[in-house]
Amino acid sequence: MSTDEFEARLEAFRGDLPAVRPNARTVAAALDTPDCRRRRILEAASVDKSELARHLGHPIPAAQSPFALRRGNLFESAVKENGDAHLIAELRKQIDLPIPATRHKDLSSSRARTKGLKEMKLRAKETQAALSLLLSEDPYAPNVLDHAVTSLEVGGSTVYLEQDALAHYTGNKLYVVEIKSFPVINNQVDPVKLRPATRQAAVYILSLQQTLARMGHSPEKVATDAVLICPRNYDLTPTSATLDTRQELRGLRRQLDRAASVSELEALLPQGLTLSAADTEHCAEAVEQLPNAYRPACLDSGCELAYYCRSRARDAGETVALGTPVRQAFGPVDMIDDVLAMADSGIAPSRYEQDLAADLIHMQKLYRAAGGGAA
Amino acid sequence: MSGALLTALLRVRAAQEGRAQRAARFRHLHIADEPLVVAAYNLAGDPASPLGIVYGTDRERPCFRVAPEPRNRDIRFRLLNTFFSDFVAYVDALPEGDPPQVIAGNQATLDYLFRIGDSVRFLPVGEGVEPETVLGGRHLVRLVERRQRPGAATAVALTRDLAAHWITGQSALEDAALGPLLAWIDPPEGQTGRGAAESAEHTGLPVGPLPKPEWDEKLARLITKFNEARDGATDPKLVSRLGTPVKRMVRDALMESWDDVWRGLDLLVDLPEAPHAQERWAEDSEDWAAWRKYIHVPEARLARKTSARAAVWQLGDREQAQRRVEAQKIVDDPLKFVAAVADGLALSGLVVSADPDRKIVPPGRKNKVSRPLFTLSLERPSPLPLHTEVFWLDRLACQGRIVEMTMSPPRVTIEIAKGTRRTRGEDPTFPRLGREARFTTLDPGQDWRIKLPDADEVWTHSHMVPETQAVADQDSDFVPQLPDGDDA
Amino acid sequence: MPNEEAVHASERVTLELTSRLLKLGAHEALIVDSPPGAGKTTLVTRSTRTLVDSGVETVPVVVQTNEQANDLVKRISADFDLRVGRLVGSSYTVPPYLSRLPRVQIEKNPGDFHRPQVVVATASKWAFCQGRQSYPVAVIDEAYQMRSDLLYRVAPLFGSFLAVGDPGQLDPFTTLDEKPWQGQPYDPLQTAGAVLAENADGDPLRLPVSWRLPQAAARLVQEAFYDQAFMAGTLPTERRLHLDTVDIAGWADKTLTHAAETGWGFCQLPARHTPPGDPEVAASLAMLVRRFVERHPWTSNEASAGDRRLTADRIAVGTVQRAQEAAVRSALDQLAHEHEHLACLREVVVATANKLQGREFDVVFVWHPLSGRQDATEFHLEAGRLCVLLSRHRHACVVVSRAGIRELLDAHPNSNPVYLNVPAKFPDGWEAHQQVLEHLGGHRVDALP
Amino acid sequence: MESIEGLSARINQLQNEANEALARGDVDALTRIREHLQAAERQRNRVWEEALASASSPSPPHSPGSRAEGPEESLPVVTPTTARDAVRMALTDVGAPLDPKQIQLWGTAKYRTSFATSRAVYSLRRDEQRAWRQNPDGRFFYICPAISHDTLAPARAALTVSTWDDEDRILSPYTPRVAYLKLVLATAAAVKECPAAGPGDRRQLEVLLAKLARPLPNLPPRLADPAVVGEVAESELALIATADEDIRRASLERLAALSDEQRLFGQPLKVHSTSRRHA
Repeated sequence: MSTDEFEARLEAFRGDLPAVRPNARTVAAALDTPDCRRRRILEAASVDKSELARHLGHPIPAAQSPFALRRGNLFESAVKENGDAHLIAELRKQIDLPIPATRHKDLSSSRARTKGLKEMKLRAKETQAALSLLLSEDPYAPNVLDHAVTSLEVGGSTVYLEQDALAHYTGNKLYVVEIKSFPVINNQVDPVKLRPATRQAAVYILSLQQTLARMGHSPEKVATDAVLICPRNYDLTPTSATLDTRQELRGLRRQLDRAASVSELEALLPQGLTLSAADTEHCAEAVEQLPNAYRPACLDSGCELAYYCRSRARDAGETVALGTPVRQAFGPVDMIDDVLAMADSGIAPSRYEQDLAADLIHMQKLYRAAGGGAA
Repeated sequence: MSGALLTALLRVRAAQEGRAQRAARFRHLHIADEPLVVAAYNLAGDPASPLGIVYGTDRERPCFRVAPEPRNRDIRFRLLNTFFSDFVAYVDALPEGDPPQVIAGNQATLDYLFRIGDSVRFLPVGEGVEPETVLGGRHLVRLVERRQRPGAATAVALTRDLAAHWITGQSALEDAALGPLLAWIDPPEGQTGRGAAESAEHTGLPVGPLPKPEWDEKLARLITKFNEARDGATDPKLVSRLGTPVKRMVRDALMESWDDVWRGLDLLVDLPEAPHAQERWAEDSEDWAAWRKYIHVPEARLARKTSARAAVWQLGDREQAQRRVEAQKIVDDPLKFVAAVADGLALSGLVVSADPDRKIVPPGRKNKVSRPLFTLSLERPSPLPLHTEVFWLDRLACQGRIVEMTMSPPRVTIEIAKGTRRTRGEDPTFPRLGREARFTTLDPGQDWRIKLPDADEVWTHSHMVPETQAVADQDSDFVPQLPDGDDA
Repeated sequence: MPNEEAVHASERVTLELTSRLLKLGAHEALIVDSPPGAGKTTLVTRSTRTLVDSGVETVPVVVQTNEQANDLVKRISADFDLRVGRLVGSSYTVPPYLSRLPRVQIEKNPGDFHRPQVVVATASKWAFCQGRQSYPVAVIDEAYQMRSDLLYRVAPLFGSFLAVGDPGQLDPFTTLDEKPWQGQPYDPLQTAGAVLAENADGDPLRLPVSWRLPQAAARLVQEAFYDQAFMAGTLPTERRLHLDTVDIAGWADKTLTHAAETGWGFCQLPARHTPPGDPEVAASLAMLVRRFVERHPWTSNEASAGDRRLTADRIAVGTVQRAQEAAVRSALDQLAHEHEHLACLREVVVATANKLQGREFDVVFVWHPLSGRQDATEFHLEAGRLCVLLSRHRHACVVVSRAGIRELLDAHPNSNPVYLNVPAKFPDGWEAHQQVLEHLGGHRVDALP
Repeated sequence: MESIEGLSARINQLQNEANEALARGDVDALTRIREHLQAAERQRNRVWEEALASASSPSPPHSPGSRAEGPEESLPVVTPTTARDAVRMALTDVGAPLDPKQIQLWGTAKYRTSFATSRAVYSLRRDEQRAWRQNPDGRFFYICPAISHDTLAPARAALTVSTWDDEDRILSPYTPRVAYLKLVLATAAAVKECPAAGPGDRRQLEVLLAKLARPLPNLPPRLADPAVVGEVAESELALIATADEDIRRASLERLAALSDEQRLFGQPLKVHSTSRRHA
């Protein structure tokens, strides 16, 4: 089956649900659940999963508060005002940008100032023109590119990504700059915020490498260290740090190779399956035909279907809904009722679990004898 | 037996019964007579811009402080100054030798209080910053930082401590929210834990410090109206008059958090206190007394970063404290003992042969020494390997080693080497034939004080000296301005 | 005769080491990174000799465990005629053979020795005799297994260090949450080797040869776990493992024959999620060890002229969790109990990776850390743990595991902690496991339960 | 303008230095010398161009942003009363294309005006072009967008005054940095000149100077000493000013070929297949 035949099949599968374009955040978020084939198919068909979740009766709470959005924009403008003054200051610290290398180019809108996908394609072409000028070692080529747009091949479709900034100087590598508004307090950052930032940096770096490869330059010219600029302590003074993204890059390449293999995706998509916004019953059935890999970590992985998958797992009584350590503790016995049957009767489903069953009985006896029970 | 087995079994049991299962019969945490309960809401995105804070020691008389526009320095510091002056008053009113105790709904609130304290504790007094604010900030940071030491009780995060005493029927990740956790431990009549937890998730507001994005949308409209109305003015009366709609909305949200935190605290207080909890609280008092003496010296300096020497001491002290707390819990609480057996750290069995008066001549020694011998029959083969050191739970001074072990029938023979002499005129007691005997491998005994060389003697770590107290490297004039001409 | 190139390479490094050692100034440290089985202990003993000959009155040696200390004292008193002091903790019972060794004195505090040329003690013991006496230079063995908070407490005693260690092994750890120390100027959980290297000018010296690992193992271990190259000390043909050719037990014997020839064996059981103490893997390991002993193994290698029977105490079974260790131990003891000719199975060493660290055997059977798991935690994925298990053998290593590890690795999101301004940790556990799995694929034999 | 002989001598001398650096393998020196060499060669090429096209009267050499004669000289306005005035005065004081936020900062600090908010300045741009179309000579001056040197399209956020020479209304890749450094210098100068009390009292200017100075390299935070800040800004400006001028002048010829409106307000936006290499 050729790619566009498969593309049509995905289109049909999406039914009347709205489509959504992937961006750096969604591509990075998918790294949290590399083994969930339901998420991979839905994202390959660019289904709007939050719409789908609403239809299935388990909407995901909105993610971003208006104050956080505003602070993000406020901080980015603070970094980029006065001709990227702070951005250049931090680049001098992190990648020893030489003093005269401050040739600035703003790619935030294309010359034709169109809208939507056309605009992104134009800006991508202009970015490539700026990059080829830069890499031809022309002493006057702009070397601090604002809002460059690079493209990334995700499962057969091209995703256009707007980067905060790119920086380069002759004889050195091309650096991706990421501007985030979470603070660095006493040199420490909240890891819950740092991991997605590192993954997004990896997505930008990979898209830059692919863009360079398409232009005939070696991807080695892109540094795998990203420059992170975020506020220091309690106000908006910018500070910077480097993020080593090699491990995330490796995970991302592995994920994208798998997403790209049409044959594998095709095997996952049952023939003639379609989603329909109108009739939730049919919709739920259709989704259930796609195997998932729910675990509690899905709730923070940015997958809009997490609450839906959780309620199905809880209804079915799977031990994984209680956390992966609980599922791991009972080996192959992964249903709540089976575990309790084994704990109460001491009968193991197979000879592998004999020791386990005996341990459970003994522990339950001790627990009850010591006064354990419901709250 | 794998360590997580008992917790896993209790989670499965709780999920099936629809109620949390007990993980402890005693509360391993001392609760002060009048702890300070705190709940707060912060402006999303900012590290330390408090929208509103509610605090107090009496459930009926909560103090509310709301800053309708916390990004404005004057309005923000009006809230901070009032809160910290009340906080310092609370600390000073405590009886001698009794450290303050802060009760918060979750660890995120404690971390947030740490950030609030840290954002003020290095500021120079003046320009709208009261001395109590700086001092209160230092006290608050000290209390929350102290909690990083295992067994300390100066700052209580209810989600963490409730989850240590009950096992819910949901995953540990979801235990981080107070509402669902309370729903599992104490579900309302006729509701299962799951049903109550899911409704708490959807209808209830989070306990803080991060509000719900939908709630933020409504609040954003009110704050924009408030800013337009005051047009840059920050005079207190005007701010409080114009800010009433914002205040009412924040107050209602905080009221919900206030009730939830008290409900969680009641659940903890209902449990009888474990014997060793009082001893650990005494250690907290000692530390607090030393801190009070140090901080009131005028030239008291605070390092913003921990030095190599402090880090080494901290690591050693906390590892010792962790070992001692784990050991004490096993001794205090029968349920914790069962968990230790599941973890392969303890042993219980029926004494089938006892020889308390056995005397032998150990190799290389001349005179006879008393080495009592006991054989226990177990229900499961002993997880403890040969030669493991064990302590008898009923009298910890009675210490010995496993000298022999058989698989079927599962039996263990223990030779007692210490605690065999008469002390203070009483004969030593030993496990008796036909009775159950319990042994633990963790020694709750006193550990030695950590003595460290002076910093300048340690040439291997000399290149790691932190910056000393940075004099308010806070950039006061680069505070987040509001766009389009609003004042800072 | 051993591999020429290896001998020259290691002599070159030894010469450079000796010259830099003698030029070591005050408050300076010379770090020597050594791959597994590169003769660390020989290096420590010879350096002690060099320092004594160069006029150092007493050379203190800092080791990590009492066993290491006793082995070292035995080696020094056997190889050199030096007066050795063994410093012991107050509650430590000294093994009898130690006090019978010539020129060895055992005391509880350093002042009681009379003119010792070498004093050996564990790091925690040295930490207690602060400031009593200061020595110009000291030797640290296993510097990468010593935590730097311990280094902080012993540093004032010594003027300078020769620190020898294997960076690929298991790092020292803590049961506490590591977050409070991140981002601080000094993280006490760093290893002593790392802190000394940060402080020293010039790169660490690298021992280029692993005398222990056979050719087949050296290449894989180096690629998967070390960023610096090293080579095997023996030519492929030199070191032979011989088994009786009788071949009755199917998959077990097939694996053993293959392992004797190639140095690697990989037994794969059908895929199945199992609790940690998987009885079937334990039974397979016991069967392999039993057949190995029953086929009267003997070895010929470069060191000894004639051939040598491989005794049971030269065999080890490495696991990751205590439950697995207990399962294998009881299976072996059961066999030893039922058959007299298998009584020697009681001497086979069964231990977790932490306890196998720093030890050497002729043949090692490994319970794969990820066998039968549904998800990989950081503990199971740690590269150091796998490296210890795969680098203890002189002749052959046989890995036993359930199928399904490739799918488990593919499904694992990268969960390594991310820090600001700190390069990603090398070697990465996930990467190392993939490389090892790739390599073992070529040696696979399917085991039938 | 340096004479042709001086230029050729300097070029040969630079070439020898480059060869020595190459022999020594000194890469840093080589890149530095190469840049000076290229700048010198470009100057020589331009001298040749001008010699060839000597028919048209050469425009008098002058420094960028100098006050061209114009009616406003006769209207000495101390404090701006309208947004247009505030923009013109900011641009003229600093002498470089500024973006609305910079204009607003300068207006608030120097003239205590609060009406030149960036939103007001954005809407100003559209009205100016419309007013010019209706009656080109209706106003003494018009606020125009700066013109990108390669595409001659109007730049998104940089503003200039129509009375300036064409060369000063062009935006090269260096110009945003040059404009920032000139804003720093203007603020430093204003702090020095400004008496303690005055229209834009000194405190506001010092706050602006400290804020602008923070991203400059190796300066202690919150320093508001105009001399030190001025010196650092000056030294960096010296490194890039010539290159900035070269690039801008290179586009003069192409700009002159456009219609009057396009010369002031930029070329309409056509999608260029390939960007023509400048100079």
